[in-house]
Amino acid sequence: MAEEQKEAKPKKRMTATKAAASIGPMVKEFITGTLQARAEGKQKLAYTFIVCHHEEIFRAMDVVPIWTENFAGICGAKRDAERFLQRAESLGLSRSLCTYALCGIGFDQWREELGQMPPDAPWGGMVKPDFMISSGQILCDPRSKWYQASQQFMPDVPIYNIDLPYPLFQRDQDHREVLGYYHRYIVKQLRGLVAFLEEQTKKKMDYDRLRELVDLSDRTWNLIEETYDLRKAIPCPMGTGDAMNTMVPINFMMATQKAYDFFVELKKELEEKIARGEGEVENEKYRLMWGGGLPSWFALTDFNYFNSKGASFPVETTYRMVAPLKEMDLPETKDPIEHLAWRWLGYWTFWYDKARKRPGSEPDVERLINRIEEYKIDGVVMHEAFSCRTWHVGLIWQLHQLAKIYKPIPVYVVGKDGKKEKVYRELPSLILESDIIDITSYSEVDTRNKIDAFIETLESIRMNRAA
Amino acid sequence: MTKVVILKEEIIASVVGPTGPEQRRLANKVMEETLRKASLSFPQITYIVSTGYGRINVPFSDRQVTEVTCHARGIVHLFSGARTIIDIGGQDSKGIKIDASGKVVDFVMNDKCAAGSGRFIEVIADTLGIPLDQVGALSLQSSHPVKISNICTIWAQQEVVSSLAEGVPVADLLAGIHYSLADRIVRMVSRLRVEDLVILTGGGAKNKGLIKALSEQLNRSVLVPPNPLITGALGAALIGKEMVEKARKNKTPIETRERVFKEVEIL
Amino acid sequence: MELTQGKALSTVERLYQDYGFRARELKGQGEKIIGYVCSFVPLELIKASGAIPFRIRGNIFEPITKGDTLLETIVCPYYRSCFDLSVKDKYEFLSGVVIPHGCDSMVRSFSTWSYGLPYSYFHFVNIPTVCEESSFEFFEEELNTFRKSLEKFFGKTITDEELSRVIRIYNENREKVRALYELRKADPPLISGTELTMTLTAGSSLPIEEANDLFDQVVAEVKARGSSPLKKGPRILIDGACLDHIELIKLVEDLGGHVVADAICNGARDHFPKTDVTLPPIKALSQRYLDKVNCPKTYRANKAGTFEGDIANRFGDIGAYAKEFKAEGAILYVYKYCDPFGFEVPARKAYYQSLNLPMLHLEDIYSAGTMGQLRTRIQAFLEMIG
Amino acid sequence: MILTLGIDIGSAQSKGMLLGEEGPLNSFECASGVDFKRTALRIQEELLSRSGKSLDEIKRTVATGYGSKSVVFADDMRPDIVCLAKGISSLLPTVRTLIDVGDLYTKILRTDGNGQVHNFLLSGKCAGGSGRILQVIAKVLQIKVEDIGELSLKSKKRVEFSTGCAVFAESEAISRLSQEVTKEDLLAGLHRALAAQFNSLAERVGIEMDVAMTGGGAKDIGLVQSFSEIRKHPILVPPNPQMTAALGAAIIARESLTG
Ligand SMILES: Nc1ncnc2c1ncn2[C@@H]1O[C@H](COP(=O)(O)OP(=O)(O)O)[C@@H](O)[C@H]1O
Ligand SMILES: Nc1ncnc2c1ncn2[C@@H]1O[C@H](COP(=O)(O)OP(=O)(O)O)[C@@H](O)[C@H]1O
Ligand code: SF4
Ligand code: SF4
Ligand code: SF4
Repeated sequence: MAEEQKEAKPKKRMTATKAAASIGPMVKEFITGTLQARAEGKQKLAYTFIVCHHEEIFRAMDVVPIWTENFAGICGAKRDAERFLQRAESLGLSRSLCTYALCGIGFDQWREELGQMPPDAPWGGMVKPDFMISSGQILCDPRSKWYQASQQFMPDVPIYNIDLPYPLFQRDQDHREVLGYYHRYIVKQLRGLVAFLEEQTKKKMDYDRLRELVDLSDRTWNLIEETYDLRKAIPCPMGTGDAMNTMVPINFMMATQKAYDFFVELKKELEEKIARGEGEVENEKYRLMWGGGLPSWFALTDFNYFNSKGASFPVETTYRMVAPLKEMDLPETKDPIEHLAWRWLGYWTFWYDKARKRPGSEPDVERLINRIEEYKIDGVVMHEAFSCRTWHVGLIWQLHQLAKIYKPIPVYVVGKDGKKEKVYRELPSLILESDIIDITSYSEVDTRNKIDAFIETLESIRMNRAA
Repeated sequence: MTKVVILKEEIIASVVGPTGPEQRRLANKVMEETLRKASLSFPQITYIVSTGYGRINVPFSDRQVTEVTCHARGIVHLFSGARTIIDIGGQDSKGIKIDASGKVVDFVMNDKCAAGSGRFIEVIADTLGIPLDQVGALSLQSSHPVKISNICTIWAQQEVVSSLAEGVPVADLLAGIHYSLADRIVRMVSRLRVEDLVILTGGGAKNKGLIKALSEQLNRSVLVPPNPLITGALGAALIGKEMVEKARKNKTPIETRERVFKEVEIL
Repeated sequence: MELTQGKALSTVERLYQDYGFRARELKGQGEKIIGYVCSFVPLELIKASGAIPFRIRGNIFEPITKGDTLLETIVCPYYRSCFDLSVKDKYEFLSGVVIPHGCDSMVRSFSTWSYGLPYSYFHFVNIPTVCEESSFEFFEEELNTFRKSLEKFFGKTITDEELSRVIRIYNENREKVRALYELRKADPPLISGTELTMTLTAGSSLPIEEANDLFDQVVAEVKARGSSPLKKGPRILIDGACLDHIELIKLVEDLGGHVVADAICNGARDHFPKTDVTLPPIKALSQRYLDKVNCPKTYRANKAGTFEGDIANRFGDIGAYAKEFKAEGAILYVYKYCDPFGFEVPARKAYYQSLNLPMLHLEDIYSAGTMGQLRTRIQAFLEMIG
Repeated sequence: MILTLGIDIGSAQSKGMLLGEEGPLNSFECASGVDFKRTALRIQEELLSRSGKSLDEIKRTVATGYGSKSVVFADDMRPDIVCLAKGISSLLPTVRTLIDVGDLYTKILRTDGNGQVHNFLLSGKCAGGSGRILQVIAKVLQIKVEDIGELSLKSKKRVEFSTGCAVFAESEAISRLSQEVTKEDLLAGLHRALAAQFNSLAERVGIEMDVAMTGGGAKDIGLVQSFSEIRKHPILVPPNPQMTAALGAAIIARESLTG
């Protein structure tokens, strides 16, 4: 095996909020927590994925989640993913596949081969789980294939694969017609998970506790919505760079009091900043939306670079894995599992009705349009990470469609006769191309070059804007 | 490079000549020279096997066999204990896995991107104006290899030029280039689960800097045949010899082409 | 090709080369043609609605151009080619397209297809990822949704009787495909791999009855050869996903090998499993497509608790084909960016090792331009096992 | 006289444009060589001596291009995208879409005749689809880069050429030639393959008429024609297309003087 190669340590990203700065230690804490739990041996540990709406079940059963995507992201952010990616490649896995998964599989293979953590494993490493909960959902293939591939190196660790489909948006089909059987299926799948966990932990589910936890996460959802809405302020008090930190409690700490408290604090901090007129950047010139794509974890300082040019990011579509519950109109139920299933469907179909009303629209496009308006956005930035199709296919088309159906910006240009004439231009957009954790796909010079040119584009649109 | 090996029991003659745009004519030339060296006439050659990227462009060959098989054959002949072969040529690079009986059991190759082949070093050496046979030694003088951040040969070439202008010592650049190539090669061959003995062959094996970088990154020692350029041709000759012997034993006819040099006009 | 080509095989060749010409003719006669991709779309439903299912193909000789302007290049190259041809109006005769939940490439680009193409009918069929009681129930409902959507589009009820009749016709088709595969068992095979794949591909562009006739004719014509005019050579099994062209197989055969078996979507994976005619039709279809189409997309739990047991369970069918058709080597052919198959490469490698069957793994893009690079690898592999 | 200077240090060629009050005074181009700093100085000197001007008349210098960092005496550094838009708008104000075929990159941008960029895209980190491949092929064919264009127009039967690697293009070309393919047909095939790549990049940005090509690659009429065939409309090329960014830089320098 190649001698381990570490990239130069990345520079620390400056955060705009204290809350975001406090995330690092929190992540470290829950990773150390898994190591400790393994050492104590009292709780069962499970590999699992984010965005499955099943944390409440985990926590109610006292099962400790090991977030495998999170660990891969940490390796990426520490610029220490390469050696694990190479391991995976040497097993025959293509770099074109989800590099989170590759990093995880490479790590698992190494740990199992050694019988202990690979040398210098980031933050102590990812412990061997008691079982793995994968998720065959319509969201992504790697979530169903990853653990199956890892199982090659730990065949005694069982997998439970919860299937969590949701109806895809189809223009001429009302999703309400099918929600019923989707819901029945998801409920059965989640009950299957409960049964699996009961068997593994030899404990019975405490449904009262589950109900409390579901209620807690519902309240957290609403609180997150309120908190993030504050970013509509001009200047914007917190940007996407910080949100890539504050996504941690949303995605890895749901159904904990800690997550709730975190957003109470963050909300207070943002309100104070707004009262002082303090923005993410000192002199806010452009308001941008991170309109698609997971970030390059090893290059979060690019957000600082944007900031240094007067660009702030009041909103992003990425990792905001909550939506306003009160607008979802979820059926009443006392059964927490049924509620989780409705919430799951409610989340994914959130933009469907709105999209159906606007010709040529589609939920993802609709979400862009709404956010552009609500947050007064001047330009859209997207990231196309080559290894993940889930969040990165469809972006070009969304921009195309946005240009087609969303109100264009009137600008003056020099016409054929040399005189100024008014034409209409679409909202400026920038697509960055790299990866989530594979640093070999990234070039800082290139990226910054593109950012420079994009900022100039924004400036020129502003200057030529016909009043 | 075009290489010719003439084999009886042992190698009678071998010649290495450049592969230019005019491959066929060159194959002729190198062949002629080898015959001269061996004091043989063309018709005296019983059987001819061609291999390599240009194997189909050898007008007088009786049979074409891939480099994978030929290199393996040649190396096993030289090192009976070989288990992993890394061949670094100017047109591609490959890893070949051999079992205890000397059979090829798996292989990987890269012929898509020049940055994973010996060409990478050739291009950089050319840019720096350093003869190819000196780059290896020079790179060994480096105490601080620089990291080459571009993968693409052409971008790396440009990077090297800029670094040079910034005063980075040539030796450090060269060392960086060698590590960068070795890294890509090791990544590729690690799919085979590398086992000892590891033999490095092809033109890349003439480069001490590359040998060092490879063995460091593989964490193993790497052996090199005395004349690494010709192992493919040697393997081809060995395969030819076996085929003839087998045919003679089974009394089946040996089909060969006419032993004449056809001048081929390309440009 | 050293094989004689009679009337049936030259029809096959024409249908293969000018893919879709028969469908275009039928459209001219007022028939409705519905395009589909992947092995997961229950064609029986389309047929029972009165339309003709037509498998959308890519073309490895055609550079992807227009498609790239709407779809990211991180979509699997085969699927990009299908999309590219569609936006270039190669399949203008279609009335609609059905796309199943086969893989991320399909799911994530559904919007792009449904807005980028002018067809009036689009439908997405969700396929469960697991194979359990609840997923069969769900899938039956999903199939009924598909049925309703077809009924609405064509203004025609699909009766259970009609569906049962169509299921039987499709089962016949699968038997005929089996008969074609039987011709591969001789050594050297009576039918070349190129001919067989061309025949199946041609079939996927025809109404099922015409495909059935054609397959009968091909079987008769090839049987009439008596003995194989081919030279003996290594017998190869091809494993992988969507392989809808003959170039790879031709390459193997040009280099002296014979493709005698496969585990690909356009081959055994799709064409072998039959539908149980004793069950109510929708139930039977849900079982066939979810359980019997052995695709890596469908998660099958490791019941054995050991890795060996797991791979035997997941890939047993491949081993059975290898044995039945006496394969001596396997080529695992996977496209770059293909998630379902890409993640299985290490396990499949281990499986072939457990069978003692040499395997060559090729990662490829969907382009005739790479065939030169594949040539050296395949030749070396044949030398290795030969 | 108030002069401004635009310097574009490309990876292959470096270009300088000296701008007077009435318009361009002089331009100069040379190989970038190894020492970009020296090259930049040389361009400055050459332009001054050719125009009979003195250094203190240059009131502002803007550098751009791959090696812009090395122009130590420049007052400002601007992205090449921005300079290209400025340059093309002054040369051909009706141009809305520009394809710049440089040595390492191909850049596509949309502009508005005012010299403002509205959208852009760069080719990736593999030199396979950039101007360099033309040089590589010229070397194999033993012809001058300047002659590629004319020669390719003589082609009667274009071959399929897969532009993968710019370096291995050499061996692909060689093996094609030994299959009795003519130089003309080979070049035409290469042009077609490149043009197809440009087209899909351009389509992503969205093409608005008029369309122009610049950069060293635009000197290749075969390439321009090939692109025009794919697009099915004419492609404009300014005189000295490789100078566009340098001109733009000089204009930007002037504009920042006049405010
Ligand atoms: N004397 C030398 N010293 C160092 N490297 C060399 C030498 N000769 C050849 N090489 C390397 O070997 C490569 C050519 O290897 P070769 O096996 O001849 O390839 P091919 O058969 O593909 O032409 C060159 O690209 C270069 O990197
Ligand atoms: N007459 C020509 N015909 C074809 N290509 C040319 C010609 N002149 C220059 N080129 C190509 O243009 C490229 C240089 O373009 P240029 O715009 O100067 O690039 P850069 O600014 O990136 O150095 C070279 O790679 C060369 O191959
Ligand atoms: S959503 Fe993307 S990044 Fe996340 S696991 Fe799936 S493929 Fe990987
Ligand atoms: S080859 Fe793989 S990724 Fe492509 S369409 Fe088929 S299953 Fe999907
Ligand atoms: S990256 Fe560079 S060396 Fe590699 S294929 Fe592309 S042009 Fe060739």
